[in-house]
Amino acid sequence: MIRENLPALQVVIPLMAAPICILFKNGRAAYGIALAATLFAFGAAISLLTQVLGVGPISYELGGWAAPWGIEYRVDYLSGFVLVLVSGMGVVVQLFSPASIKREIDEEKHYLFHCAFLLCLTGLLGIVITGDAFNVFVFLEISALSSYILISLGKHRRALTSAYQYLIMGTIGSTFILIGIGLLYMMTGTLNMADIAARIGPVATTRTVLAAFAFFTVGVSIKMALFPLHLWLPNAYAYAPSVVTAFLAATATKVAVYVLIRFTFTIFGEHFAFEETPVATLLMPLALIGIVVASSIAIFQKSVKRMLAYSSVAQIGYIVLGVSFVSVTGLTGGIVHLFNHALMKGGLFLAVACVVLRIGSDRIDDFAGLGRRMPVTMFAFVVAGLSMIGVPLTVGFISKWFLIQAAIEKGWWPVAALVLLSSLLAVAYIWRVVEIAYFRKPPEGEDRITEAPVSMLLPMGALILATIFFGLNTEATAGVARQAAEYLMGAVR
Amino acid sequence: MKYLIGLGVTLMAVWLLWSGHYSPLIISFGVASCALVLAITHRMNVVDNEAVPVEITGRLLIYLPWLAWQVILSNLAVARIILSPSLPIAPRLIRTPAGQKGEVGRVIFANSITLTPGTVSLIVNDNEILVHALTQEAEDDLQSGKMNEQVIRVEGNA
Amino acid sequence: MTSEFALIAAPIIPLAAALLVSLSGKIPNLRDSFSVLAGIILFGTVVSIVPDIMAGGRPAFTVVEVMPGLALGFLVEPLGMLFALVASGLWIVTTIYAIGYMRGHEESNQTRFFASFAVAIFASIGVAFASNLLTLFMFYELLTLSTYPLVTHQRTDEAMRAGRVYLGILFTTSICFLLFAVIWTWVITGTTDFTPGGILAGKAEGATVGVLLALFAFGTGKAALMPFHRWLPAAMVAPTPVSALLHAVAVVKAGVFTIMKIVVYIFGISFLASTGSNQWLIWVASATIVLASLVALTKDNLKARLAYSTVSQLSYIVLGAALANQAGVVGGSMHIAMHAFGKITLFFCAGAIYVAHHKTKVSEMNGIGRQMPITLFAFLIGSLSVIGLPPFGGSWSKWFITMGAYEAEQMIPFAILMVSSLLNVAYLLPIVFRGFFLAPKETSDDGHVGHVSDHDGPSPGIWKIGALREAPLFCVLPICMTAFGCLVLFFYASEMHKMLLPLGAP
Amino acid sequence: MKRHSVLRVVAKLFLPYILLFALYVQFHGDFGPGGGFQAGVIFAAAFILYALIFGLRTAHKVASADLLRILMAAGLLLYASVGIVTMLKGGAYLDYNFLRHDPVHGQHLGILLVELGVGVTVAAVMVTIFFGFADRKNR
Amino acid sequence: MYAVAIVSVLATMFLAVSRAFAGPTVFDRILAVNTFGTATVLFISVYVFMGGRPDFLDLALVYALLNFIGTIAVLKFLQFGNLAVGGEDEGGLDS
Amino acid sequence: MELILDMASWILIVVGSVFCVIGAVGLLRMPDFYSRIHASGITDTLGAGCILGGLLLQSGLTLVSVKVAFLLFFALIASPTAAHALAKAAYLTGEKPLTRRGKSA
Amino acid sequence: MDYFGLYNYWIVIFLMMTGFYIVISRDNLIKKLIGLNIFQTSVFLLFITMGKVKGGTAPIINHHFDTYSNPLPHVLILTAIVVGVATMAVGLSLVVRINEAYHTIEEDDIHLVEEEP
Ligand code: NA
Ligand code: NA
Repeated sequence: MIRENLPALQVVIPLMAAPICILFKNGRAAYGIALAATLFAFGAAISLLTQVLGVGPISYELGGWAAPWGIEYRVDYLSGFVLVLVSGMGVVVQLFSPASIKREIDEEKHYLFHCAFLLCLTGLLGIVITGDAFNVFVFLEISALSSYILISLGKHRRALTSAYQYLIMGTIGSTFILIGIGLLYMMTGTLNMADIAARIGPVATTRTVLAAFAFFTVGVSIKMALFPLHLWLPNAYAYAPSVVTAFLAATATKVAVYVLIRFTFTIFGEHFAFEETPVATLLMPLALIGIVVASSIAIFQKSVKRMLAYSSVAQIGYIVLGVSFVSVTGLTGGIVHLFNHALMKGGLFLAVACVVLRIGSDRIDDFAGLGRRMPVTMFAFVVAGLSMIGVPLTVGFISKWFLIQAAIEKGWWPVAALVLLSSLLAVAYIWRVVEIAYFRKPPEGEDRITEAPVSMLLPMGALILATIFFGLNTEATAGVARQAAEYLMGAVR
Repeated sequence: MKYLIGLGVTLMAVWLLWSGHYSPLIISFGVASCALVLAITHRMNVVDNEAVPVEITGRLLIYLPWLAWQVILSNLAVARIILSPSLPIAPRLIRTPAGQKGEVGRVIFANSITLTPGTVSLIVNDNEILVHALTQEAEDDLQSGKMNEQVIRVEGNA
Repeated sequence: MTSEFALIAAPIIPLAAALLVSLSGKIPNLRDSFSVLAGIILFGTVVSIVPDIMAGGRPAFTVVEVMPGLALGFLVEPLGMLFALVASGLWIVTTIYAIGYMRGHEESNQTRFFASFAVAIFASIGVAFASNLLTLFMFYELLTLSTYPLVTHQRTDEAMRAGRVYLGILFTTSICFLLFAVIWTWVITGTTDFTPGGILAGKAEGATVGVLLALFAFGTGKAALMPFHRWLPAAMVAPTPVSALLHAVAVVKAGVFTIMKIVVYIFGISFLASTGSNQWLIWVASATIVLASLVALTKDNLKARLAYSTVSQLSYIVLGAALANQAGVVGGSMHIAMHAFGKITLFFCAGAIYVAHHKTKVSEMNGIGRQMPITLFAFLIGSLSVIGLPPFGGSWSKWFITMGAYEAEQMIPFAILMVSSLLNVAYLLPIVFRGFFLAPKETSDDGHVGHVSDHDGPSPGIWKIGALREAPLFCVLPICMTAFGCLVLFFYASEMHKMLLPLGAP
Repeated sequence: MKRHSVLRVVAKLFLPYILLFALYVQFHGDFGPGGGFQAGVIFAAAFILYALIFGLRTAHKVASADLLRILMAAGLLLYASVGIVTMLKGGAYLDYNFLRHDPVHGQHLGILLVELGVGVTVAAVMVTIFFGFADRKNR
Repeated sequence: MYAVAIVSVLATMFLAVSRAFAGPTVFDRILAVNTFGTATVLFISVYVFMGGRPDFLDLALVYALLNFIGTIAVLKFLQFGNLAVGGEDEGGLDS
Repeated sequence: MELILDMASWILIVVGSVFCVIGAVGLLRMPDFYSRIHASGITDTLGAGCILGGLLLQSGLTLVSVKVAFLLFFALIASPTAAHALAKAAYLTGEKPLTRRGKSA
Repeated sequence: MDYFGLYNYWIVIFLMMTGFYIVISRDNLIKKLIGLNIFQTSVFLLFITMGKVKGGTAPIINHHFDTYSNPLPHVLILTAIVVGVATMAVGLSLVVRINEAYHTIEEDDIHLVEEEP
């Protein structure tokens, strides 16, 4: 019973858990519920991915209606992979959260946090699992609305303005996406992605479909904070509660990228997307400029969260770059970096969350001497940071490897060179923190600072271990990513 | 109680008119809905003579056509003003006596005043209404007291 | 102990040492014994592999396969064997010396120092035994990272600045060029394994080979090929044992080792020579040899002078590799060891002089030989070996490199090698001359010249017997050992040559 | 000055019909363009009108925050549980055919319950949001 | 005929929007928005008849309702700065 | 009969449309807030009333017509109420009406 | 319907631009939200006026029973409206809290307040 309905339960369980959290209105009970639901989602995701790897893509008809009319949930290699990523990060963040939100969120709002978190998770999982274009929009909004709430829970009042700013940008983005979907519906008369893909052929060259693609691309670029549409992100990440930042950074923008990949490769088809439209000539330069500019801005930030936020903008550039190669290797690189970046950026933000818990600030200067005071946390930061730079043994290296391989395969030397150069920018901003944390004397009287509690260190440690593990064993990441890439590239032909 | 029953009957009638589906299921939904509405409005404490003017309904129905005619007339008058290039208005504030005994009556009077363009009721007091009138004619019409009397008649002796 | 076991044990030993050192930070004697002990065990372990290699064995061990054709693994071959021997052997002496130096100098953060030191050796062993480019690259970067705390040990603004230059150049070159070259190689050949005869033959041609070689050569910033040599003099702010480690033991040797290894096992010397792409590298190396020597002449600061000397000497090795023939490759490889012993002796001496007299400038060293005869005598031996005069090790390696240039009919580099030796004489021997034969200057007597020092009196452990004023025993002992090593290597050169000969096999 | 008689009387007059209209929309969802959402909005609108005219305190007496919270959650749960029940009965998620022996009845019931869940939730959420706004200055 | 109605309703909406922008007082704007709302209700009604989907009339009704309540709410907010006060004893719009 | 009803409904719709626009024009032309209320009243009463009345005739005696009737009923009560509330609020806030022409009261 | 079918796009585009313009040009946070709402509304309008979908399939849902029709566009608009309302609600509640925190809802003033300390 559970097994055959897993695709539905994947979304329904966290969705149901959210109102139960409200019902209890008690932080602790809500935590238990949220954790249980998240764990379930993780288990379901893993089970689904294993099924897909075994027997190929799964289709599930919601309400038992046949695909074009009813809503279809569809799990293929890519979505299975991203499902595992999102729910896995959910578990890590949930395990991490109690101690962190205790400091950063008012006690009476804890249940709200868990509720919004579950809704956000629901939305993200829904986006990934659904095979219905309009459903994507609905889930996109569920996750977006709950993330506005999550961000606004931050202690600083600027969390409010940041959430507001994000709301404006996010709504414009999703409205664009909605227009794109609506136009597609108009031209094909269906909302089922596979169905649209099958019917788009004869109308592909019409202006309406071009407009649909343009609207869609702009909208999703806002959602994933592709440079220069990233302006909402730094503030949102900087002022949100630390766990929220970690979760959003690891999942939300990633899922937006998923939507981009899904639509361009499954619905429009890479031929249309990259040859009929000027998207290719636009996406890659934007990605590259984004990588360089955002990384450079990151170097000059005073707040570590902000710095990492700008780094995220840059990293999205890498993922989009991978996609814009339109080759199996490039797409593999993009997909695998989507996963890898989630691990390391999640790890970095969790480390910052530990620091914020203890010193109540994320200013770089306040990190002085933390290398000794919070050795585990800072070690985690360093490892994840090295991964961000792309040092071997870490996942970051694997991503860069693929991206550069893709560039070399295509003979795009400057691109390869730029990717490598940008690693140096990463060195610069990561190293600033490391230098201060390890090599600068802490201010007087800061002896009370101790290591973060084990309940936070363990989930963070898990991410860091994953950062290294998947840097050594790439079968589960690059292997699946390649399968997904081949499937995506081949599915259209 | 009188009002509750009156409201219940009206609600059910309205439901049937709206619905158009007369299967037992839907009708039972209708009954349940009416009951729920009654319960809620009762809890809200809004079921009284003001909400359910059972006593005056009949006379109200006679008043309405007259009011409609007044509305048309005043509409024409104001429309003429709007369309004339010189915009011949002479706005003024006036007090007009309101002889109604009950709130409902006074409200009907005030709304009737507003409903006829050319006059707008501003403040409703116990025995008079402050009105903004657009022209001398509108003022004269109102001050003739016809509408006041008509509404008093609607109110009856209740 | 089988070679495979030794191969697995070799990296683990320094790693364990790093752990033990950090844990025993509160008890300095225990901590330092761990360091020394680990050094001895490691050296023993490495030596135990030698017979197998001499017999043609190639012990190997794969840790994990990251992607198909992309693994993390170890394999011992003659060149790596040599480098491992040098690194592990000199670790012992350097550790002993560092103990004396750090204690004599009452340095802070000694635990971190020795722990980083052990990690650096771990990385060096990893570089030495790497079985493929990926593994090599990884340990290469780890070596950079682990030596950063050493370079910036003083924590002064100057040190931090130097640290940034150090990281900046090494990371920039390795990430932008070396990594690029590694991935490119992989894309071309589908492998990164070091294979006798190279892997590029038949897969790459024309300009690609030249560009790849450039990427590898300049990507290996640790080889200090001009114009990417700046980090080396900058890193001189570090305490002297660190300089010794950088120059003689681990860092720069890892650089030239990498170039040598890539030339031999990735390009393959016959393939490289056949393409002619090595020509430009010969010229760059030759130019670096001369230019760096000239710069060294102008430096008054002793460590800076030695640093530029190193830049120059490293290019001998690169030149040997670039010649791409048997004599050049073997000679270059031998020079890794020969220069290591010579240069470490020189640095030890510089450090000893600093510890005992707080003198850093060549111009202040008049008459110092009278106070520190042992040290200065060792300095002389080291200088002679670096210059390449018998009966010291350096003479052999330089001989082979020169032969290589001759065989390759590279007459101008051949001439440069000759001239360069004269330049070596010019910047090294005057120091000895000053020390022994010139009268000390009045002003520089009481030791306030050293820019790092805030000591008023002599540091603890300084020998003072009459006019003698030598550095502590822990400093002097290693100096004697390495100076003696220069001599010993002269006589063991044939063994070394025999071991390295397979490198030149076509 | 006297109370605002016009608004009060008109509101009293309208309220029952607005509420009824909401329920009408709620239960005719499967025949026309109706459904839980609009019903919820209309229901909430009625309540908001009540609160605007008769004051927040009075409105709170009619529907307390706790009641709203429970309704909110209950509606969502109702929605989701219908799906769970269909699964328990062997169908796919929200496959109403499995709700009853007779599929037509099953669909009726399924849609009805789901819409009801949505309606209750939407109404509760809207009112809560309104209270959230209106109440803030008082805290 | 519907077209005539649609066009004039749209014209009405346009004029109302102009007044909303012109102001000058906030009450002018509210009035304009209210008129715009009435026009919208009419628009929906006519459009629904035109398209042959009179089911959608409910939409017009809902819109009218919301328009009314919205106007009251905004007025109250204007008068008191919030929506909290009001009612028989607190004197809201009722005062 | 059908034809007459149709005719009547069309006439109503056209008349309503005209009054709608007249009201809106007045909304623009009138010099102050209070006089604008009268203008908007035209749209709200005769404009809306006629158009909805026309639609009512169009739909004949069906369920649809019931809905239109309700809409009409609601509009005719809600609009004056809203207008009154607005005027009262303005008056209480101190918004001064123009009296006669151009002079303030 | 044809005479209307052509220029509905222009109305949609006009509304969209208006909304967008308000969002970017206004300082007042509430006005921005109103602009956003207009922006969204334009899309609903687009959907409503989209009319008959090209090649639209008759939405008979179940192969066994044709009891229910599936008015798809209607559902879309409706859902989109729900989303719009929810966005408004969250946005407004944010503005209320911003007003409490900064005592202003003018963006410029907020920036000023932020820069002070
Ligand atoms: Na991110
Ligand atoms: Na995000």
